[in-house]
Amino acid sequence: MMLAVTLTVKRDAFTLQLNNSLPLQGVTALFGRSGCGKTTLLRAIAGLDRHADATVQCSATIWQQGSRFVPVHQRRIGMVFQESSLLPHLSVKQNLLYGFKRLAKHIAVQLKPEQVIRLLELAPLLEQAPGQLSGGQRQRVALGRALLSQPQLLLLDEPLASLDQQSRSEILPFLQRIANTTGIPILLVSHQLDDVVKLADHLVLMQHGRIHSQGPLQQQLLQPELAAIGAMSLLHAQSQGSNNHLLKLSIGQQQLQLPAPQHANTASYSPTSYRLRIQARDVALSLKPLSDSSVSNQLQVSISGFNIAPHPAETLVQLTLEGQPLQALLTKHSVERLGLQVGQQVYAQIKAVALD
Amino acid sequence: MMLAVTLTVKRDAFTLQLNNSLPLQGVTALFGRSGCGKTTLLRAIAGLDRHADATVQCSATIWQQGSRFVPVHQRRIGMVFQESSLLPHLSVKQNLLYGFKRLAKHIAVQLKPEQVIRLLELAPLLEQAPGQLSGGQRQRVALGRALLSQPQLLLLDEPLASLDQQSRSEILPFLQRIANTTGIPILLVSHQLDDVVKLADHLVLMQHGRIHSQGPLQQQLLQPELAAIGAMSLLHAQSQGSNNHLLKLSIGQQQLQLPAPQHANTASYSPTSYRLRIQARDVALSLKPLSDSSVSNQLQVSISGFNIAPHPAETLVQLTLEGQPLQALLTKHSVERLGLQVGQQVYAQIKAVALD
Amino acid sequence: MPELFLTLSPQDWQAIRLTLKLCLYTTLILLLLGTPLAWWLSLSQSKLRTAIQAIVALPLVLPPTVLGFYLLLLLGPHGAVGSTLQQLGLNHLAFSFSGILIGSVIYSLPFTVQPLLESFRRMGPRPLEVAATLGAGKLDQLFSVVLPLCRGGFIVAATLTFAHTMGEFGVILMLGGSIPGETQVLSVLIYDHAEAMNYAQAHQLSLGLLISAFVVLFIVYGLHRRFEREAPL
Amino acid sequence: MPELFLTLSPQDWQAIRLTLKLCLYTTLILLLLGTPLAWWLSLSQSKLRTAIQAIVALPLVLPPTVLGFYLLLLLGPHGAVGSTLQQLGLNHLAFSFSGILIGSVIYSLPFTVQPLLESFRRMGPRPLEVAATLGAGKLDQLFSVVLPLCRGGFIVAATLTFAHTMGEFGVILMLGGSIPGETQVLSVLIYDHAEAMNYAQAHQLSLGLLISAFVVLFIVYGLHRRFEREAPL
Amino acid sequence: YASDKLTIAAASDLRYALDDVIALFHQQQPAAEVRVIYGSSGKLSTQIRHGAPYDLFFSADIQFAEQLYAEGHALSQPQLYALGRIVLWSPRQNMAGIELAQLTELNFRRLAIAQPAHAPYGLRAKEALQAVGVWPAVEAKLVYGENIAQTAQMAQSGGADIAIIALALAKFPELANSSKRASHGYQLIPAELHQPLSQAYVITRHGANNNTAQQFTAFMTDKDVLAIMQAYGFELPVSARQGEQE
Ligand SMILES: Nc1ncnc2c1ncn2[C@@H]1O[C@H](COP(=O)(O)OP(=O)(O)OP(=O)(O)O)[C@@H](O)[C@H]1O
Ligand SMILES: Nc1ncnc2c1ncn2[C@@H]1O[C@H](COP(=O)(O)OP(=O)(O)OP(=O)(O)O)[C@@H](O)[C@H]1O
Ligand SMILES: [Mg+2]
Ligand SMILES: [Mg+2]
Repeated sequence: MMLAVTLTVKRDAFTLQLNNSLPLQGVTALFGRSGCGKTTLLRAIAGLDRHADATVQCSATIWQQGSRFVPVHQRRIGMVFQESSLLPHLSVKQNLLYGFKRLAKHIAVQLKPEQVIRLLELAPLLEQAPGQLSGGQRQRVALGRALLSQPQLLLLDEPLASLDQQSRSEILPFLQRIANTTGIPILLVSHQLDDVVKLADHLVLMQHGRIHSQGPLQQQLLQPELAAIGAMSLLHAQSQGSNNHLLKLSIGQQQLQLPAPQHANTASYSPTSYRLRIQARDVALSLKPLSDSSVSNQLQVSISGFNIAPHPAETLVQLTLEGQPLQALLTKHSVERLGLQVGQQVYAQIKAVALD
Repeated sequence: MMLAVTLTVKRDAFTLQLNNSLPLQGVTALFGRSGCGKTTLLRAIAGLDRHADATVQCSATIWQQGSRFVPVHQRRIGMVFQESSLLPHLSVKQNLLYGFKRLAKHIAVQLKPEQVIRLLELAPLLEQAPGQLSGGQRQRVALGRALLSQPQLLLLDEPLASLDQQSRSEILPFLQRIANTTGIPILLVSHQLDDVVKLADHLVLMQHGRIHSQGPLQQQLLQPELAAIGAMSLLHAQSQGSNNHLLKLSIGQQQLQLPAPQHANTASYSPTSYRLRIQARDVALSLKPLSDSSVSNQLQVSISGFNIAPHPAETLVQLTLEGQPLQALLTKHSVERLGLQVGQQVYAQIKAVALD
Repeated sequence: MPELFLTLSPQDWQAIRLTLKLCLYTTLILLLLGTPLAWWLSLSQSKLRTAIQAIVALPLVLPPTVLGFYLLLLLGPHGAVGSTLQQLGLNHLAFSFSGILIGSVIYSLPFTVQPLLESFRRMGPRPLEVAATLGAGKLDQLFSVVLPLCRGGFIVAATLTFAHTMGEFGVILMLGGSIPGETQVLSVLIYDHAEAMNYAQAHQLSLGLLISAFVVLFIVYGLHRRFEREAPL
Repeated sequence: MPELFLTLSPQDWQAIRLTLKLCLYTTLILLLLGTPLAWWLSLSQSKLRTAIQAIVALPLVLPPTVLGFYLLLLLGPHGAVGSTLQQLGLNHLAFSFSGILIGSVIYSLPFTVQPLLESFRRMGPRPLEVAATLGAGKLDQLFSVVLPLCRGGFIVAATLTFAHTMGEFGVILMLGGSIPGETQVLSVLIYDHAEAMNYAQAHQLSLGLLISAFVVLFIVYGLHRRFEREAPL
Repeated sequence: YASDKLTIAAASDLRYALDDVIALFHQQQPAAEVRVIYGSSGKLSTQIRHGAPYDLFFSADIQFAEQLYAEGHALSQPQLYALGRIVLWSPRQNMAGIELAQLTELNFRRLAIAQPAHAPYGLRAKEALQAVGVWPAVEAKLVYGENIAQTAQMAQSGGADIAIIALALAKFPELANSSKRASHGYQLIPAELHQPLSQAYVITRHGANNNTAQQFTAFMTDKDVLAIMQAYGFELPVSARQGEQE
């Protein structure tokens, strides 16, 4: 399942040029600086702008090619616009149900209104007018509305930009679950690398109107472009059960213990594999295991290389942990002090881990 | 210099009730969940909404009291609205200069157009219409416009929400410098605790239409409400000079070494004191100093208490470092393993530090 | 007040009914014709559309009786339209209700099209884009988005059209010939009374007209305001 | 085409000049009066304002000659206004340019106020709030924000008003009496030519009127579109 | 003050005749400035009542003039100077020889007359139709013009098949030649069938001191003027005929 896009958009000082396939599976994040063309791309995919000579193919369906152009309303797309876009003459409830009520009979309802309203905490707002909502409330309604239209593809243009951390941390896993359980692919624009790493399976890096690189999140995180923002690694780990709120995980032969994730609605959801997000600056290295430290997770790794870090006093140490890439950000001073070398076996102290 | 606000706003399911003074010095952050009344408060301060029986006093000037009501345009306020608010009939340049051109003769120009345009990277956009900008570009223009009106008070309602990390990390220090050098106080709404901690001197925590607590950032960070989002500490340190891109800092008797901050425009700006932001999860504790670890900053601290952490498997350890509060997030397991007790002297390994 | 209406003659009542019918029909027809026309005008930028927008306003600049005379020529038995109708075995349209209806429609066209056009332009593309992504087709968008969002524009268009048709008599007089029950609308009747110096009757009808128009407009604008307050744009 | 205008008599030219003057003055006065009125109407929600909005539309529902008649009663030497003026040593206003100007202003008022009002309402409060935070006072906001942002509304208002004044003759004929150079505007003249069955002259003037109105409207709408394209709202 | 500028308000039916009269007057008094405003008698007299700057008022019906005089808006007694006549006219066929009473036998849809409520020619047409007893039969077929000129236009356009209009108009070339198919004979309606259409003028209060007004009223009895009136289908009243014979 791929979304194949061939597109050229020329504007005064800006050109968008693409000839790429994006995966239609799980969450694909579009990441790039302001003005690099993310919104332009989403609009072209949705069919909101019809650019000459563009081709858009969603799985087997050709949405645009030559004179063929499937109109927006037939593409079954759920879109959250970057700017507030509630229909001002409808109440929150009417906005939420606008797409839902228009569903053809034969379309199976995977996302029920009650469910979406509960999760996005929209119940107290249902009768309000869009003009009476706060910025974050508007965004939640727009997201709920897009979800309820039971789309085949979700295009989310910074859907959480004006949400507080707590709302974010509740909505993100929900989106992930939607992608996992309903199979609706999500194309997500976000400026929060945090959110992207939590959610995305695939990361598309855009730069100046082009797709600079794309690939599975774990690989993409090694891109030096991202190091500038905050180098990070992603580890896949297997669950070994949990007790006393601690989750035991294994990566190959090695073990980790982490606080178990605590979502209100995870009771029914205990996956066997986890993704661990580890910031490079949260990884320390030592030549032998440390015993009297609070750091409980120490993993044996081998040094596979040294990369330039954004800061001249630092080095990004590339590690291999049971075949998976891991990055550590150290000061050059420490690297010298410990005499680190490529191929050397060292211990990585992982202080902080984010789990999904 | 205080902003004294007495205000009651009653809406269907929401009541805002305030009787507080906010400091008019440096950056004051308004932090609170979506819908808690931040925008409502800013609008009342700006005079955009006139609520009955409200009192707003800015330093010695009464802006609203009884029948007295200074109209918005006489308050010399710079406002960045939460939603895009460029004047659609004006070009970017005209938008930027709208307030600037209306300045009375006697007002000293502290922020020059060239300076603002350069810092917000607006030069290539000057002739474009607002409708031709990306979301982030619009926000930058709105911010620049507010700055150029040489306000006496800046009200920023999530001014950086749709900006990428890089733009953010360039604009934030700029805002801080404005607050420091021009003396224009900033009231900032943000959902990014990161940004708040980088920028704010004073933190106002809002909850359900009330001010829950307020105070200097360092103290406010100990509020358990913030621990839920990510416990954090702030340390004030003195500069001891830098060499080889490494900055030497002292906190009391103790020393730290950190990669020196690298802003394009720091050449002329080398402060003698720094603020160190340290996430509680980036602090590890050990009973004695570690020698063969990459962690180079180890500080002697004493344990002043144990707090409940959001996760049941974790504990928030309260530390005192040369009289300043520091927090460490450890698993209960580690606390037990190391046998940590109140009053004990331990070594804190600080893996990651954010510097402003 | 009660006596005011007691003294209305059957002829007056007939004219009132006829006027209401004409105004209602004209307004409805113009909303039906004007909405797609204004919609089409709002979409593209071509010269042709600018020209058509200008043409729509042209009937306004001619004195009504003169316009009426030209329409009479057109709709009468020798005119293009009238003669075609006659060849089809129908009556030509001069001096008939259909005739004055056509006249009113043409004459009030700009009052419908212009406010609608402006209203559509100001709405901008976003609400329609939103509706489209939520599965609403063009027609659905018209009813579920355009109509409610441009309600103000429709109200302005409808009230201006209705009122203008109500007061207009030049075109109608020429084209309709003041036939009681068929083309003698209230404005013509009031004019006749005034010309004949039957001032009492003219005043009475005028006053009645003004009061009822006021009541209707007051209610319409009041309701519109209430809506606006409830769902501000 | 050139011959078309060669055959215009001095009287025709005089009427053309007078018409342009009347339309221009009426449009300007109405924009000056209508803008604050519409602005005021757009701001509040009170019943009084709804009533005034309804009253503004009332002149429309009366047949123009009847309206002209009432205005004659008011502005003539026996009327409240006219007699007051005479007591002040001035002339009453009937049968003067000032008189027909007042008549046109009253009669075209709704065509100015309604589109402006709608336009102001749709603009919403945000642009004004922004301008206020940037130090623009009320009047400054009017010129730097309202006028350019509601340009479409102003154009609709101005063209409808101008065209309507151009074509209107009922009020003017009654109140002004077709005095050459003073109140004999083009519409009255064309009407007169048509009545006199001087069809050649009537046709010629009508055609000239239509063509020039078309050209003006085409240019105005075309420019407006160009602006809109350059700075879409 | 005395002014040489003369403004005449005249009923529409005088349109062509009065134009010629003024032209003639102008030959004799080249310095005099005369302008004329045509309209319905009712409207013109209303305007005079409310301050219209008309010096002379030529009414299509003496009643309007008499009323003005009675109310003090006119200074002179209304002066009768001609009688109007009405004719049957059709754009389709030559009406010559067709009597009013024969209307019931003709196949037509619409008969145009001026609005009897306020137009003198309309009222006379109605009287004539009633006098010959065809009114009830034709009433449903009637369409009404605002004034006699508009009535003629209604017929001229073909919208109305027949019209009852002023003889003065029927003689006007525009109408006489308006259709190529037939030369349009008209049928004079006997004067006995209706009240006389007494054309009368008065000097208004506004024209009280206007020398030209005096000269023009005097000129109205000139025999060349009477000839013009007659040529346009007006009959001269007894008084004027006496003058003519002198
Ligand atoms: N209508 C337009 N006309 C001309 N240029 C435009 C138009 N819309 C966008 N642009 C330009 O195209 C570029 C890409 O815009 P786009 O909105 O796709 O950026 P983006 O990646 O979504 O940025 P952001 O993260 O700030 O929303 C920008 O440089 C913008 O200035
Ligand atoms: N015009 C209004 N009428 C009624 N209720 C309103 C109105 N505007 C806002 N509210 C409600 O008032 C509360 C506070 O809104 P406000 O916009 O101040 O929140 P906020 O703190 O700025 O939130 P966010 O971070 O999402 O922007 C919300 O619950 C909102 O629903
Ligand atoms: Mg964007
Ligand atoms: Mg807000």
